[in-house]
Amino acid sequence: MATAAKMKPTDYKSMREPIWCPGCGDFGTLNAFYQALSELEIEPHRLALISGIGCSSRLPYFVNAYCYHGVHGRALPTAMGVKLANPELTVIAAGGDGDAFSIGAGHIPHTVRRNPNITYIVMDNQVYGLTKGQIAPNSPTGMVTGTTPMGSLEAPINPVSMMIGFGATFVARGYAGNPKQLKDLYVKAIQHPGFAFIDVLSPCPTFNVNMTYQTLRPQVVDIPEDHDVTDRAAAFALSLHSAPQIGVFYQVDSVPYEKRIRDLRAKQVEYGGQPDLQALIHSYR
Amino acid sequence: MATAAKMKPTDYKSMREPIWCPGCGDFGTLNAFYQALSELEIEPHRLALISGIGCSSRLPYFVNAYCYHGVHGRALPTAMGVKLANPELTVIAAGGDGDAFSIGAGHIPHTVRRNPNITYIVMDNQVYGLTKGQIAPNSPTGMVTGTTPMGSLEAPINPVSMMIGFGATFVARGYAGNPKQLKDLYVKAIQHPGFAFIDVLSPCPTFNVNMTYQTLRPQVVDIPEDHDVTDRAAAFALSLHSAPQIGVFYQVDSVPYEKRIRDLRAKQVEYGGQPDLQALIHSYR
Amino acid sequence: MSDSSVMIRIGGEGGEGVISTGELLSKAASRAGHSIMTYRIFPAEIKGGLAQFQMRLSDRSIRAIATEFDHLMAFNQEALDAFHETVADGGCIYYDPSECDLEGMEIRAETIPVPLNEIAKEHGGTNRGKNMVALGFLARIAGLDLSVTRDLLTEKFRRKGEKILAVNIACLEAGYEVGAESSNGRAVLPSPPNGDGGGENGRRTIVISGNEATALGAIAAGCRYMAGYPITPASSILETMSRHLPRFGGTVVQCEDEIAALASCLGASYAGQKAMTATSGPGLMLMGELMTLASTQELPVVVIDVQRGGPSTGLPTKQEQSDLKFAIYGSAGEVPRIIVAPASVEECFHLTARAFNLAERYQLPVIVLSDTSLAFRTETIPEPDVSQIVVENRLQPTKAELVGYQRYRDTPTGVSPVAIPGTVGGIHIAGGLEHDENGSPCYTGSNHNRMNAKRFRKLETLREDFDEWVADFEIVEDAALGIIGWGSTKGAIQEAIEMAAERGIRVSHFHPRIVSPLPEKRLRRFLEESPIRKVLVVEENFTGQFSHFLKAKFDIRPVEVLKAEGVPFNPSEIFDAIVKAEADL
Amino acid sequence: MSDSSVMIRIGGEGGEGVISTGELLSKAASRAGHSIMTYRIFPAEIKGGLAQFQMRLSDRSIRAIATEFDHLMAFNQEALDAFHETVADGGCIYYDPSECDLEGMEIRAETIPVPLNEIAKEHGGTNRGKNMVALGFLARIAGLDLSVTRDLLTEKFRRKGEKILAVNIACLEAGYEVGAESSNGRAVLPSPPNGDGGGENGRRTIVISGNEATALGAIAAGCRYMAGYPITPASSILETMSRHLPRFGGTVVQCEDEIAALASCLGASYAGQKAMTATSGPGLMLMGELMTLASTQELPVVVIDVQRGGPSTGLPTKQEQSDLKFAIYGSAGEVPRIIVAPASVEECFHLTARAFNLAERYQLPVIVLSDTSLAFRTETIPEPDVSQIVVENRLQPTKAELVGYQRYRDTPTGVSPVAIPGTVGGIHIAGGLEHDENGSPCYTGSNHNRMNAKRFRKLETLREDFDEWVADFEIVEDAALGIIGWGSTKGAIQEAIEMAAERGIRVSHFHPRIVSPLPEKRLRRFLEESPIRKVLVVEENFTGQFSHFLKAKFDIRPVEVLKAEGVPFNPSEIFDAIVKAEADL
Ligand SMILES: Cc1ncc(C[n+]2csc(CCOP(=O)(O)OP(=O)(O)O)c2C)c(N)n1
Ligand SMILES: Cc1ncc(C[n+]2csc(CCOP(=O)(O)OP(=O)(O)O)c2C)c(N)n1
Ligand code: SF4
Ligand code: SF4
Ligand SMILES: [Mg+2]
Ligand SMILES: [Mg+2]
Repeated sequence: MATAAKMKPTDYKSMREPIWCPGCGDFGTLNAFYQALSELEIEPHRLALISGIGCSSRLPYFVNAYCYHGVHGRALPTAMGVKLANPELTVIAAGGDGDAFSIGAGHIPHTVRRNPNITYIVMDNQVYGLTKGQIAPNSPTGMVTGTTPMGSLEAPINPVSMMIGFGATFVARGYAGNPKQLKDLYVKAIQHPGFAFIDVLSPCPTFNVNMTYQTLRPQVVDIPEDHDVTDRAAAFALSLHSAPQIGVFYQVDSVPYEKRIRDLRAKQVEYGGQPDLQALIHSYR
Repeated sequence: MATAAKMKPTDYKSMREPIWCPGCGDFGTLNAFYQALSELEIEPHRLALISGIGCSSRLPYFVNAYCYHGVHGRALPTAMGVKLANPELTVIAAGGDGDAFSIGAGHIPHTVRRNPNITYIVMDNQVYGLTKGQIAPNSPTGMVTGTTPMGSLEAPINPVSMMIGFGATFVARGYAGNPKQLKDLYVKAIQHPGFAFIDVLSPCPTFNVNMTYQTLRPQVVDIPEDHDVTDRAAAFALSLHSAPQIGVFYQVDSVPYEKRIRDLRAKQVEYGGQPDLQALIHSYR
Repeated sequence: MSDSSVMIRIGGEGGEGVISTGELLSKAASRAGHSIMTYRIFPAEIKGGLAQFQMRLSDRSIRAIATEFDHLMAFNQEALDAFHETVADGGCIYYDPSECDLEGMEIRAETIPVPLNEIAKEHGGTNRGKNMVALGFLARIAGLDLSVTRDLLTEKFRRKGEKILAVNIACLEAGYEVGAESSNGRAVLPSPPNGDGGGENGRRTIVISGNEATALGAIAAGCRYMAGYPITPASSILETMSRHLPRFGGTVVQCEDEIAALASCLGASYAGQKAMTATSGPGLMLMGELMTLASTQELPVVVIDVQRGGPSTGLPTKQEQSDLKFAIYGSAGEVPRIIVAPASVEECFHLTARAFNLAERYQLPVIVLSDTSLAFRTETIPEPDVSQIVVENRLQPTKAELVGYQRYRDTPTGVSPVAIPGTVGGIHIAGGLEHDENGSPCYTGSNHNRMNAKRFRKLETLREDFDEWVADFEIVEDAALGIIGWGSTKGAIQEAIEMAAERGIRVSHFHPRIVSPLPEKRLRRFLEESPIRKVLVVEENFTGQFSHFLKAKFDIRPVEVLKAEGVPFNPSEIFDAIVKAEADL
Repeated sequence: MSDSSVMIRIGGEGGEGVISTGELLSKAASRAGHSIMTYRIFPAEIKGGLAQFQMRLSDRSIRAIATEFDHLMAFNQEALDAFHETVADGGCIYYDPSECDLEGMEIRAETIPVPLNEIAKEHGGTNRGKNMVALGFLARIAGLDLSVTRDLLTEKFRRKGEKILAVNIACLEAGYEVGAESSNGRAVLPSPPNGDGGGENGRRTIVISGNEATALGAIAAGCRYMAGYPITPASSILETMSRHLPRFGGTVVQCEDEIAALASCLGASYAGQKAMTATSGPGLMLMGELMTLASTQELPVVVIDVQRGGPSTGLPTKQEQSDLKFAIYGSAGEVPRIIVAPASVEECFHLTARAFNLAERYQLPVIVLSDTSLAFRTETIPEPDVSQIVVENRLQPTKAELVGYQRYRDTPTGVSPVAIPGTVGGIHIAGGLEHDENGSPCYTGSNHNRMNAKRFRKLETLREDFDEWVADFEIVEDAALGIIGWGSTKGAIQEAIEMAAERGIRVSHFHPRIVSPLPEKRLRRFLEESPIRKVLVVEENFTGQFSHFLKAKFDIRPVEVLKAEGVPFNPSEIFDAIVKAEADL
């Protein structure tokens, strides 16, 4: 994977300038991402970035890579298709909490149980940014937005508990205000041989005054050093804490889907013989 | 809710005969359901049954109630609409594992976090019955079916862990081969003031030889009496056991969605005045 | 632009109050008895930056927007740079000298400095004060009475306390005074014909956007359940409903996606409530399967589709009328639906209300094809009188019909009485499998034929019931040209026809309210009774969608006047097409 | 039915081997050089119960099914009760006397007892043995050589061991012997013209279902990624691909729903692979949004839609051609697509392969409109020769084009070279927002016009490229009548035309392979060059969908010959329509 000349973080910038509002957490998210790519020395033409729709889903536009900006909520199955079609590529899906947990919610457990080697970055601002401020599935109960003028009535999703409930093999939370740690989490996630999920706290100062750098800074805490990342029940319990913990909650060994598919192909050849299409057709005599 | 004359289980039979294969677990599921309805003395015209598509989703046809047989995977949002439109009705959604956890997966976390007072019965046969035998999301890895001739490559969903991960307020598992307990679970679920989920092990002898009454009988165990149903982390740990446990995993108090909506209405009146449409229109002067 | 109207543009930093200044000014003008139409063009990105507001004021009724301005108020340099070229010859630019530097700029229009910041500070105001100065200034430029604007402010700021109100009024008055100095002789509007427009007597009007009107129309028709998923340009319908519906005893749910939204509406409708959802193209496509279910189950439901620029995510904040073919033909398998298309903000209210009646009467999904241009613009419209709104409810079984009740009874109209859950004796199953009259699955050919016929017969019944109302049309005597349009293009077409009339070209105009099923009888009369030799079909899409459906039904081969550029037709573009068609006759 | 064909029906308990008996018999007949066509009608419910198999055998090629039978083999009473009335005059019923009781039944046809169980037991066989007896019996009835059938069994049971094979062969031979006794003089087929059909020399044929042929055609075209979600009647495409594709280095994924299936296909296509999914109406509707995205991103992908009876869940196991309008018009916003419709099992193979070529060449989604009648029936078809299959791949940029690479370059054909991820210098973004040639979002009117024109231009290019191939047509000299059909109705139309010819009525026939974009030039020639005075459009739906599109484009007002009864046209129904149209001329 290493290139001849070492890639600098700025080499991963595309020619397009981010269109986010000043102060948007996605800037921090993006910068940490550049850093991680550079540290991993991923060649841009072997990197595929897949996203849905939302402010955060614009991230691929700003990265020097093969990019795919699809429709709302379908980043995961798309990314899986890319990975299975060409396992040589480093495949990363990125998007917002609405894209991921609302309209895209149905795809998550299935991506988890297939476990393809892709990394999923969710920029979690607890609000719909692009559509100008409505509740997201992870907005706290009572939050006032355009669609909840008297406060929302629903309990928020806890993305981390949910992922551990699904049995994901890598679950972490990062924070756009801690770019160094965030970079490290990206590196670990991309290196994880399977589906890796990172929930990134990434404030939307324009539409969510409840979750800003100011409110987050005193709240976030690192996951205790003695937490056993291979203990699923412990990881689940940890995810229920009220203060947002950042770091890796859970990580276990896993065989990625594309590897299991490769093995299946070999098994079919063993069982059914070398591929010969004419012979296959002829067998329908 | 009580009727003048006590309703017998057979009073809940509709004029249509079940079309299931001989030996299908859904018969047991249905019978226990009749029993529960009779025990709760629910009036048929105040009962609404909502389903999707699948062998199991045909269940409403055989019940003397207002029924709705929609499209594949949308039973939950439909049932929510029914309940919110008429909270007087007892609303029950029913269907198969494919309908629920595959195409319908995206609706589950959101129904959970809204928590309307509806009961969701999933007839879990670990296979797609109606389409003649393909893997379901909860089929064990390695299962051989029409679409997985060399065995499936995916890890199964654990419906109970998933529901606890989402934060559902009532989570249970029943077994079509234990109709008495199953009836009790139905009764508890329907009485629970919020969203109640029951995973019912309901064998498909036609397409799934791995999970039959024969294989299940020696495996199923009752949830230990000393299990604290209000301890979410413990319920989660319990759900990870390999032997299928039956009983209530988790139940906590909850305020149903329709009640919170009622309160919201009162709050809006308090804030915005008595409803007067002409005045509202006039305010756009 | 005709002389009697004035175009004003305001530009500045997003969040600086440009929009609220514009909104207050337009309300004041409306209360003074003018007609107004305002509109906004958003970027597809969120990014702060430039905000702008445009409005047209007139003493006559306004039917379309215009693209050249008589007055520009620039709060900052960016607005000045971006917009000075849109000011017409003889127009005027006002700018805050503390924010703008004209040095080196080539500006055709006259420029007048207005020290907004300075005046505001003098009167104790800060940022909002500045907007009030601008408001006062522009009110004077537009020739409005100070008192109307002052009353409006008083209403608006009453809740905020005496002090804030006083400062704002002071700024307003100061701005008005400066305006008086700058306005001598300049494009001031004549006095409106109904100066008492906003008052308790005379013509009552409101200023409202298409999306707000849609929401209120729904409430007026008895809608008590709305579920939706945010999407530009439809979100504000969901937001408006959230603000008001619960107070009227209703329920609003922001769902996890469009599929859940429509599914829950169908559940609510099954339970007896009037339900609706609102979306745009991408969401509408996700609803295809459930729309088809609704037709098969014969459930009333209203789906508002606020069209935007496609294809796919396309031009998400821009204008296009390109969802028509999907609305009509977006079902695998064959089901009837009804599609209506409001032609103005006023129709957004009334046609949405009618959509509920149609849905209830025929037990079908009704799609309301609104669009971006209607959604975001505000207009002066006659205040709808709630007591005049007709509200229909679905046919319910009589006692006799509840004996051996048949949910899908095959009737001469195609409509069968439907029992609401909770009704004793009305138990039935609403299903998407082909069923017999009892609702039991039935797959015979004869039953399928019968049920198809029953379902589609409802559209025939509709044609009979609504023959008078399905379309607006104006047959001009001896006109050799006829224009057929649909939806929001109506105003521009009317203005174009007026322009043509001034040149002596006569043009008839047909504008259906129900675009599907096609109003065949009416349209045939339009085509056959009048001596039209050439038909122009005007629509804002690339492929000529309505034209396609007309060609399939009628022996016409129309001239297709199409525009798919993200912005509505300018009347002059349609006028040009008329002139060309007339020359080719 | 013409004399040279024989219709056989087998009925019995589900799981008893009715289907496998029928499949073996049809294979044997095919190997003997006959043409066969088999079909099944499933109940929509799973429930065990009655299973049945129907086949038509002929020494000439077969194009349509028939509904009256010459021979019925009833394994049990249920089958006898259900089917005895479908046996034609002069036909014959065979039944197992140990299972059936004829007492009190009114049966028109001749009845012959065949003690299947008894004979099987005599020769050491149990349940499967009974099927072999029936197979042997029917093989003799059909006039097949014993050796062909024996060879087939040997191939099939070789793996199961000597002993099982011997028992089965013994049962087969015993059945054959009994058949010899019963068959004297009865409707036995003449010897086939190419007795060596299945051998290594002569005409090589295979017996295959439409769905299997679709799957193999895809593999032949280079498809290496399939994702799908089970749905009747499309599931067996996914199943066939699962069985074979991995061996060819491909990937098959059963997804969580149709949306995920198509999304992952688009991902795979973006990564450079040929990808497809297969579904039916309800699933196709869920794919609408992503189909529109694919057209906007210009990604090749093939979507097989095996149509079934609608609307909604409708008649899920039955025949209907009612997804056409959705396939063509199922997008909000405006995008080009290509729709092809195979007319036979053979075309399921070849047209699916061509669909991939079209998708690759024009970088568009291609929908293959198959249907239930094609999906489930098996047919004798010439064995496709893999070496003759043309395989096309998408246009990739040259080295020079990779300098300042523009993904969406506006070209004369509308097609732009596309770089596959992994290509140095080809980095780009594939997006659903309107974009400029570089793929950057761009919302100007001029760019939108340009990109719309570019995308739709590909359809013009297609019309030029494929003018010769878009349709099959047969112009009969001096025919005053013309029939236009599409998809699986072709065979029935051809038989009806032959029946008409025998009566002296001449009819021309146009049957497009590409149903959208319409093959305008060809169709115009068909309509204008020949002296056709009346056009009949034949299709299996309720509303006349293809007819609608024809009417919008051409100045014809056809007679619509429609059937929506869950089963395909019988040639005689079309013949009747021809006779009536001729009388009305
Ligand atoms: C099918 C569909 N429905 C709705 C939308 C409108 N939409 C665009 S982005 C978005 C949500 C944005 O929220 P999130 O994913 O959290 O991203 P953020 O903008 O907050 O980064 C919505 C609802 C759409 N584009 N497509
Ligand atoms: C949109 C759509 N996709 C696919 C189908 C086909 N289909 C019907 S039922 C079913 C799954 C059945 O499995 P499950 O829900 O587990 O029910 P079971 O038959 O096992 O009780 C599928 C895939 C459909 N009806 N609609
Ligand atoms: S709206 Fe919020 S999420 Fe979107 S760019 Fe602005 S700050 Fe970021
Ligand atoms: S196929 Fe399976 S699930 Fe369906 S009715 Fe038969 S046994 Fe039950
Ligand atoms: Mg967000
Ligand atoms: Mg199942």
